[in-house]
Amino acid sequence: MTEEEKLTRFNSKIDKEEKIEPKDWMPDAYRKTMIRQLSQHAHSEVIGMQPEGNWVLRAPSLRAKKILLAKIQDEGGHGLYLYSATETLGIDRDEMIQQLHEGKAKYSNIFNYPALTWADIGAIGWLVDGAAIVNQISLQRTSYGPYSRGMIRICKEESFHQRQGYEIMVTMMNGTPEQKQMAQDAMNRWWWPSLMMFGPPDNDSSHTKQSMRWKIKRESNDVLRQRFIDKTVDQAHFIGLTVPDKDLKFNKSTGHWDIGKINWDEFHEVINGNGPCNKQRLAHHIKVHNEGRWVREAAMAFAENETRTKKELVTH
Amino acid sequence: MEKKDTQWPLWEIFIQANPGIPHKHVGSLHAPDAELAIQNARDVYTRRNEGISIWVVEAKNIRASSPEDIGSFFEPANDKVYRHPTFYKVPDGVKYL
Amino acid sequence: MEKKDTQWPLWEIFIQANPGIPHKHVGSLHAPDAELAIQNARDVYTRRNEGISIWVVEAKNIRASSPEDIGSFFEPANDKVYRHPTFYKVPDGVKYL
Amino acid sequence: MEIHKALFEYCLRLADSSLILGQRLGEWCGHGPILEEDIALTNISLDFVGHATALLQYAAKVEGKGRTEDDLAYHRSEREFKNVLLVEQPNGDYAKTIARQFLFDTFQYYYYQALQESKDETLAALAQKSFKEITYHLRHSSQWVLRLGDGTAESHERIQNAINDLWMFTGDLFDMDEVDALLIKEGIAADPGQVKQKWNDHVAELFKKATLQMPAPTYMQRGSREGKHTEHLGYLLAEMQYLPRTFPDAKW
Repeated sequence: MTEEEKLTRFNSKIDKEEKIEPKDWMPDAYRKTMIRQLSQHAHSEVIGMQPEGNWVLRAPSLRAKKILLAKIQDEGGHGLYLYSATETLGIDRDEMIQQLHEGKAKYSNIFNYPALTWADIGAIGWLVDGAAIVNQISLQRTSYGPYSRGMIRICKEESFHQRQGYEIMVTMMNGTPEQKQMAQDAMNRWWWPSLMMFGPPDNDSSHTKQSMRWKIKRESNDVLRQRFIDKTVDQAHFIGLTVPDKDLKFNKSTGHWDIGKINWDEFHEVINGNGPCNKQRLAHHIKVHNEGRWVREAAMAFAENETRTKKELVTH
Repeated sequence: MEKKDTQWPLWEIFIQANPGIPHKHVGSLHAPDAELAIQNARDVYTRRNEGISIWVVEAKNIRASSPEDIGSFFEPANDKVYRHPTFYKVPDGVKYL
Repeated sequence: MEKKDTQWPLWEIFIQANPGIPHKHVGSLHAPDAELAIQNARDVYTRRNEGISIWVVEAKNIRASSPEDIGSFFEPANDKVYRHPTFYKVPDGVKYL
Repeated sequence: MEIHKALFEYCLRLADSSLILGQRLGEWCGHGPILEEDIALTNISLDFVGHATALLQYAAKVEGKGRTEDDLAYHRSEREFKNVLLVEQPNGDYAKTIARQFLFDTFQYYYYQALQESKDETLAALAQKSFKEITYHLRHSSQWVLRLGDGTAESHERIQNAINDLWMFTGDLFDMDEVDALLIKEGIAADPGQVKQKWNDHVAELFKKATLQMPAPTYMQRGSREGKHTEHLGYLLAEMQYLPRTFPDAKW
């Protein structure tokens, strides 16, 4: 088969909504785009463990502690599924971690904001996970098989993440005056960054067109953002939270909520490394990685030790 | 050359019937090497014309959890109900959650 | 001798959801050996009672058919006589830990 | 001392050990040496926080003053906590955490095995459920003691040091007082005396396989039954109890 025929065959599979699998022929650009997006998604899940990690040891009840532990664990697990999906494209996890540490690979900007109070844990679960879920439901139909399968598993597991976040906000809004104030404060700090999670507006997003052609990305940034806004504004009003946007208005003719201007300058600042926690998140990841090196080596040495086969492996 | 095929190693066969779905174990067969295992698997297991991708693994390379571990391995997950959305009370009337 | 730090070898993980149905590929993970691969698979892939049995295979021990030979490999099955594979049972070749 | 007072104390001892160790293991969340192990340790932490919740609920019921598991977990001070000294020791490096885990898992394995026969139905049922989780915990920590002991020179040294440092807290596991004596006579509590030899043999056997030394007999620290702890516990509680202590009338 000539390159031409392979490309035509590849494009026809995409058009027929057939999945591309690891051993299929694919254009280099498709593989590169896939590796970039998939590894960034994996890094985001793992870095995303840090802000909530701030509060797991200070969770205010045993129930809340178990829920947050289980949620952060899921994020680690989701990162692992996505690293595993990325590895089917021919890059191994060592290399992906090195790219992250050298600043060559990115992670989702939202985790460069600090989790300052317990109400932030509610806001992160409800708004940040809520935005991620809107994006990930759409990605279940992505054209690359392993990514699609990963998204299906992640969406199933993620469904409790948003509900537990909203439940915290409900509890806070039914609590003491300090709890109400803490919840509104968290809403004020997380609302706009969550909208930015969907990426720049369609007319300004370099990757979107090609990704849509290859059905890696199925819907545009603005479409997904609007879906999230329409779902979330009513949820906020329902429990007495104010959306921090004076221009917020329900548009009867379109049936959508219109919002004020997003501060894209702040978005670009944070993307370029000037957010409150950019340095801290990466430094933490590098430190933990380096501290684990001797453990990883010990386990490998044990496995490679030829005498291993003679010694009977006791389990307990 | 009638080498009894049971002297050949045992291979476990996994088939991905269509793109998009995971490989599933379909059975095992004897073959002298991977190439022939794939060929044989094609004949034995894709007779009904399913089988877009075949994985073959020598049985000795598969390690399994043992049946008597089921209690300590898998039952602890049962009581972690907070991992399921239904565990969370959301005020009725709230949509999309 | 400078040990090269790695994320450990790659293992493919297969989970059996219920007795009598085939093991299905769920994804991969990294582990230094089979014992930890099985433990890690339990923690990573059965957090929500998805399984009662785990198989692990080091990725390098899997041989896969390649799609280029799909043409010769799978098309001919169309014209073959129609026949069903036997009922699935766990093969005895699989070693339990 | 009458039985229901002894039972309340006894439940706190079992609960606090699980709670404090669950908190220590929670510190590894997002800090594991590799993602797979991060997820594994969090699972173990979840098991322990789950045990603690069930045991504190039962303790509150036995006490009969309308307290909840959260009251007991978040509104007691250091001197009122009854966890064994071993579990409050700081995580240190991964070898310290694994050594602490293995020494405690081995104890829990034989102790909860016996507790399954308790005449107290709640404790017996709880022990049966927990025993499955403890069996897995022991498998996990045993495999890691083997890998660190018989891995590289560095890992061997780190885990040997960890074992030597923690050894003086293992005696406290088998300490007994009138609460133990009374409840053992009643067939409610398991007898640490029955467990000590099995524990010692089990630990010795695995250390041998892992090319590690059993520490020489040493003066054992004790006092957890009277709420006498090490300085580490106070900092752990200050962090864990922060929110309910700061907003006492808030509901979470």
